[in-house]
Amino acid sequence: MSVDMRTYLAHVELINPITTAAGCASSGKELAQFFDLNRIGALATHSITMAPRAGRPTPRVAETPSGMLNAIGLQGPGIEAFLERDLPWLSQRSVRTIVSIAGGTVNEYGTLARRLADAPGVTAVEVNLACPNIEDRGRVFARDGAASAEVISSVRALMRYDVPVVAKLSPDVADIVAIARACVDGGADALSMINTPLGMSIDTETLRPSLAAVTGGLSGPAVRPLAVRCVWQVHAALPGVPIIGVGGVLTGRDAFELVLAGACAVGVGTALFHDPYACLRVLRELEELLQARGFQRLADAVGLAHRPPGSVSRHRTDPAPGQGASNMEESPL
Amino acid sequence: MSVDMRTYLAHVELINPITTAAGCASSGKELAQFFDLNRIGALATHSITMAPRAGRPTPRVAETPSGMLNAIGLQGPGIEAFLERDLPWLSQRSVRTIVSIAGGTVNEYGTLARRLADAPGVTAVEVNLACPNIEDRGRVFARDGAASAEVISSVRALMRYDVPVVAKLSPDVADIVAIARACVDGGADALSMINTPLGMSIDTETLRPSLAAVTGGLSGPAVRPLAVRCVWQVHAALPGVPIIGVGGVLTGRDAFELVLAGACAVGVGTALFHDPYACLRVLRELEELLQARGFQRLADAVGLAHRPPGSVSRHRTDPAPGQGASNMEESPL
Amino acid sequence: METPVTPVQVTGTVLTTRRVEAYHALTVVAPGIAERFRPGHFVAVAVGGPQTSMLTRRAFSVHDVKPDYGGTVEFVFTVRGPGTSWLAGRRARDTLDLVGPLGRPFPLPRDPVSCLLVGGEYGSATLFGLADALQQRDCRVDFLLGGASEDRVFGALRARRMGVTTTLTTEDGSLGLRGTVTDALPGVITDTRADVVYACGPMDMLRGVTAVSVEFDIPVQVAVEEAMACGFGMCMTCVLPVIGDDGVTRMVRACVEGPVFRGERVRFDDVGTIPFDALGAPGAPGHSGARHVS
Amino acid sequence: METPVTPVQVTGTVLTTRRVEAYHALTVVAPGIAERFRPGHFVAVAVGGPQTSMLTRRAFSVHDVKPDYGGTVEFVFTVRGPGTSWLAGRRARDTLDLVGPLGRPFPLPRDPVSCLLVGGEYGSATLFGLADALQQRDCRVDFLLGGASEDRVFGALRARRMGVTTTLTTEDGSLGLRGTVTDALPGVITDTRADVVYACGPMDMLRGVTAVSVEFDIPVQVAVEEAMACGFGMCMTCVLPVIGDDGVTRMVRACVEGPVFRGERVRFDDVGTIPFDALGAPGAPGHSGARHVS
Ligand SMILES: Cc1cc2nc3c(=O)[nH]c(=O)nc-3n(C[C@H](O)[C@H](O)[C@H](O)COP(=O)(O)OP(=O)(O)OC[C@H]3O[C@@H](n4cnc5c(N)ncnc54)[C@H](O)[C@@H]3O)c2cc1C
Ligand SMILES: Cc1cc2nc3c(=O)[nH]c(=O)nc-3n(C[C@H](O)[C@H](O)[C@H](O)COP(=O)(O)OP(=O)(O)OC[C@H]3O[C@@H](n4cnc5c(N)ncnc54)[C@H](O)[C@@H]3O)c2cc1C
Ligand SMILES: Cc1cc2nc3c(=O)[nH]c(=O)nc-3n(C[C@H](O)[C@H](O)[C@H](O)COP(=O)(O)O)c2cc1C
Ligand SMILES: Cc1cc2nc3c(=O)[nH]c(=O)nc-3n(C[C@H](O)[C@H](O)[C@H](O)COP(=O)(O)O)c2cc1C
Ligand code: FES
Ligand code: FES
Repeated sequence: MSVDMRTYLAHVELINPITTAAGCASSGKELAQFFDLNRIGALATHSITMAPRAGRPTPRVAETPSGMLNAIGLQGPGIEAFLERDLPWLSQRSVRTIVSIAGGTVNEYGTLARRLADAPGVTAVEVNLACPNIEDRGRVFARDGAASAEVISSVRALMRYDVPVVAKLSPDVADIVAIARACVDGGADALSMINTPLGMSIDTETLRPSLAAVTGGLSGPAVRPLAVRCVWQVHAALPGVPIIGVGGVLTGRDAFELVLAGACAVGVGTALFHDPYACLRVLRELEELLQARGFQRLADAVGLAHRPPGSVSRHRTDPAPGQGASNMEESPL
Repeated sequence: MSVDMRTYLAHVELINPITTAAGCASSGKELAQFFDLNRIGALATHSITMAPRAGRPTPRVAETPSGMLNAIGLQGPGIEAFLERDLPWLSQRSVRTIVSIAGGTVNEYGTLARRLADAPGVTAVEVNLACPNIEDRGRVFARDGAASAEVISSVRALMRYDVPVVAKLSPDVADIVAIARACVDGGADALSMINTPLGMSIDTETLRPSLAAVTGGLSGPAVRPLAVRCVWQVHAALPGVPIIGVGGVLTGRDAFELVLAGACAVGVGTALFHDPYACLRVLRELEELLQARGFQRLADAVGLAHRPPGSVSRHRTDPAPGQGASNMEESPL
Repeated sequence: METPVTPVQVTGTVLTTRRVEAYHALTVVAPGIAERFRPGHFVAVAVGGPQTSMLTRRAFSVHDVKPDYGGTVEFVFTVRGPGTSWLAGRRARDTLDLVGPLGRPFPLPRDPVSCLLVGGEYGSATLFGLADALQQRDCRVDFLLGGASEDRVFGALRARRMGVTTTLTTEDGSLGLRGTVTDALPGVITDTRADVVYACGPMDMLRGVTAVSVEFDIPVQVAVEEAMACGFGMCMTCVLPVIGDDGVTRMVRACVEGPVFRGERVRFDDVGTIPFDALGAPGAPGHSGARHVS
Repeated sequence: METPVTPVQVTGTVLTTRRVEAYHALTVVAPGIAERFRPGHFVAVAVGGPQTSMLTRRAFSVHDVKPDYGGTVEFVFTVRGPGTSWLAGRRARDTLDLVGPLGRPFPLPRDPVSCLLVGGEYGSATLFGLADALQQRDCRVDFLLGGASEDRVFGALRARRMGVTTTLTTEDGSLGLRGTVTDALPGVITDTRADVVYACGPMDMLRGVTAVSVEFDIPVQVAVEEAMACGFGMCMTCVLPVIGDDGVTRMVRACVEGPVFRGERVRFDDVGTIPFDALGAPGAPGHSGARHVS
């Protein structure tokens, strides 16, 4: 018997929990060479900015143990070209699309939301908060609860009511729960975590930083323990909020780990560079793992590791709570 | 020609930059089975607490990609037994010893410093700030500049003036430079970074957290990019402050990376569990790398990656600035 | 108790690989380890090769040492996770990085007493070196070996060759008596008039074997298996609550204070916890407020 | 330009491994890739095996495809870092995970013109498939191959067999002319009356070859090498500034828009920078304030 893999981002149903991670599947066309994008829960775009951006100079990537550093610098064609070319391409194919947006001011995020508000084919908007706030001496939004909340409420106010707004959080903060709470209070319908923590490597031949941009974001399996911890902490504190777990997912086991920690959807990023079929493989492996453990529905596994030991029933048949069951932490069992 | 590997922690000379990382060489006796501890720059003890501590329940460790999570919980015999048994054992053998201390209140750190103040054989005191402040609802000192500074100034005030006080910082903060600055303003003579960021993993067989303590500290090569970035940022902001670089060092190349970022000493932690000779091997490999690149002195490599490209002279013969040359960022060249 | 020997690190060549029922056995040329070996010792093996993502060594009891090629060490293992599955892929002439010998070996009786050696699954592997040493001291040796099924009982043949008697148990009854070694133990102790019991296997089994031995009032030495990260006493991963000579319970390291303990000293029911009366337990008088976040 | 084909992922068996001067060559059974191959394509190879810490694929030009075993692919490489050193340890019957064919292949002339193929070091590897295709179109093919020293000039023999003329250069003079291919290029263009130049090798060489070709006013196609993380257009790692048909410079991906470009379109002097006049360059009109921290 197959497992019911459906999940919800707020009220929006996804056929399964696997999404691409923002910025790791370019505009979608490249990935579509390998498989039909409708087979995954959703495709997250790279972060769309107002103007076209050439990004950072090369080298942009450095391999690190079980991970990589990147400083792409949000290269992209800008919102107009995105709306004219990339989004229609996706929406014509009915690809469920999470549009990631990035800005340098609260206003810019708002303007992006307004431009997206009447575009067809936007399944959800993900707000990439890992951008420096040029109005606050370049302090990164994601490291400041108040600034994050301001961005989210501006986006929430300007985006169509039926499109969920997802706040994408970074792990390099002292208290991820505080930031998550601020975003939810600001109107976030869901959270996505983690974005890449800031890292660096130095080339011991040239004696210079490996990346042209000096520092870069660390991704890949190396950061998975940080992602699991963030998802766990936030799900414990805010059990009703849907979480897209992202960070170091290579296999179905890894996705399952994030689900057990509290994620109702799972983003696959760096793994796509290694294996263009990673999303489908992770989906299949996750389903097999759930099946092998007697789960009938993905929803029943969300946050399950929070239950006290011994209380885990592997063969639930009772109906799960309405909203994607991400609040199972509170359910009795 | 061999490389002059001497380095300084404030005014204290170490014969070479390699130290063990706190908590990764137990009391030193175990490591001494493999080699003479006098051959490394210094041995850092596990963090010493006031009372004996049994630590956390097992499982205490989980392997993660290129790293591991640990929740040992500062198991140890307490300061009295340490002063009676472990410290004399080390000092009789003239092992340069960095005593790590951990407390739950500012007062407790102070008391530990006072107990160490007249003990012979303390080369430096390292203050492990990654402990919850029981007077501030368990908020971790290291995540709060003011609390860290308070601890450091209390320790500095009570410790013998000629014993450097090293503040050990954690990376999971929004602004490592702010914390570093607070510690230096509080009287820290040197900084050690990074302690382990908080991570977690879940056992997908038992559907429960892998560690009995649920979360644990992530160490090993996976976190090296975070360590390099922290050392880089702090060295750029505080070029005169000696830094012990710690985090994911497996090889001489890795140590060299931290040195180029600004560390004048390098701690080896998790690698010791894999290779009990890791300190000696890293030392030898680092020396070979320096030699191959024409360095005559380790000090000339400290922070070298900060120089603008092209300005790096590989064959310096001019005398370096007094204090271990960790302020080379500012020197003209 | 025996005093520990100094371990060494050796990069040895794999001499032979073989399958033994459900298990894999690897023989590695490692003279420095072989010459120091005493029964009960284990080795810690690096897995995954260069650029691996697996950092921690894997611990395996030494099954056999032989004088060939200056000294070889054999260990026997079951594939559990990625490290052991990598090991299962090693072939002759590959190299392997071992640290050993590690741990406190089995203490040997001074007099020629009757010894019952109890092994569960691959836990039996460590008992044959012990049997050798005991027989050299003119001890009588009997075996009681068990496993889930026939293919998981390790060393039945060799036991039959070495032991005065050999009793086998399987949970599914596919070999020997149906049940566990603990079930069979009282009968075997009586039959063999055992003066002392040595045991190695899963914690549950060791708990049972200890309980029975205590009932019979005969000394029991158990070699425990706790998850390890280093194997030589530095990381504090492998602790379990053990009662000291002074009656105080301490969280001691299985890798250096063990893996062999007197059975009745191990607080089996409290393994995986910090008993409230352990030295330095939270809440215990004088317990420090300090807590490391990790 | 040729349109890109759909790449596939293949776990193929290593058929043969061999050393060719300073290089290693691996032939892998990969029918899906072989059948789609056109000259200029490359493959992206996963390195390190299970549980490796190395996540990113390594890119290698396809040197040869053969119909054996349904289709094999050969690539030639030099050991640079841990990934290529792992590859150098592969033996026949090991498996290898490849994605390919990747990139835009070399455009082929419609008419039977005279083609000069210029290769530096292992860059020559990609030219032999091209030479084949050109000769099938009755083009004249000449070779100009160089390297630091004799053992680093790849494919001299095969070039001598295939080319009307073959000129070799080495920087140390150990083979052919002393100097670089760029030094020799004007003479060779003149001698061979080349109508078009194809080149593959280090960036510096491609810059030089392009400059000379432009001087001679003949078209030049270069296959560039930029550090890559995916190889199929998703990560935006491999960009370099290239002038489009509309005269606008864009940061384009070497892996999908390239690796083959018209030489004069590549802004070689600006590789590794974002030229101020590139589309979306910082400070350019309308450039967004947004900056991702990484
Ligand atoms: C003293 C001692 C002797 C042992 N002797 C044998 C033997 O002779 N044959 C045999 O098959 N196994 C033996 N084991 C168990 C063996 O160490 C584990 O099966 C093995 O480490 C699992 O590694 P893995 O990569 O397959 O599994 P994983 O679960 O991926 O291992 C991950 C991590 O957990 C540790 N770990 C997991 N399970 C155990 C365990 N049960 N014991 C110790 N560490 C563990 C590993 O060392 C590694 O660090 C022994 C363990 C100890 C402590
Ligand atoms: C289109 C293309 C074709 C190539 N063809 C060949 C070939 O036929 N033969 C050959 O020997 N080499 C070729 N290279 C270069 C080859 O990809 C690198 O030498 C190799 O990736 C180095 O891997 P490493 O693990 O040894 O080095 P490392 O430095 O450890 O590699 C670390 C990371 O950097 C990337 N990287 C490092 N150097 C390069 C580079 N020069 N180009 C691309 N990525 C790099 C790797 O992919 C990896 O992600 C080609 C590169 C490209 C882009
Ligand atoms: C090359 C690259 C580009 C990325 N671009 C973006 C981006 O545009 N917006 C964003 O929110 N996150 C971006 N990320 C972060 C990923 O979405 C993801 O949060 C992170 O990489 C962790 O997941 P992973 O380990 O699966 O890659 C990028 C990551 C990488 C590696
Ligand atoms: C098992 C273990 C125990 C540790 N105990 C301590 C400790 O007692 N005090 C401390 O300041 N840091 C402790 N640390 C952190 C290390 O000192 C070091 O900062 C960290 O592990 C990163 O370095 P590494 O990657 O080389 O291990 C411990 C780390 C590990 C893995
Ligand atoms: S395994 Fe490290 S102390 Fe025992
Ligand atoms: S290598 Fe990933 S886009 Fe080119």
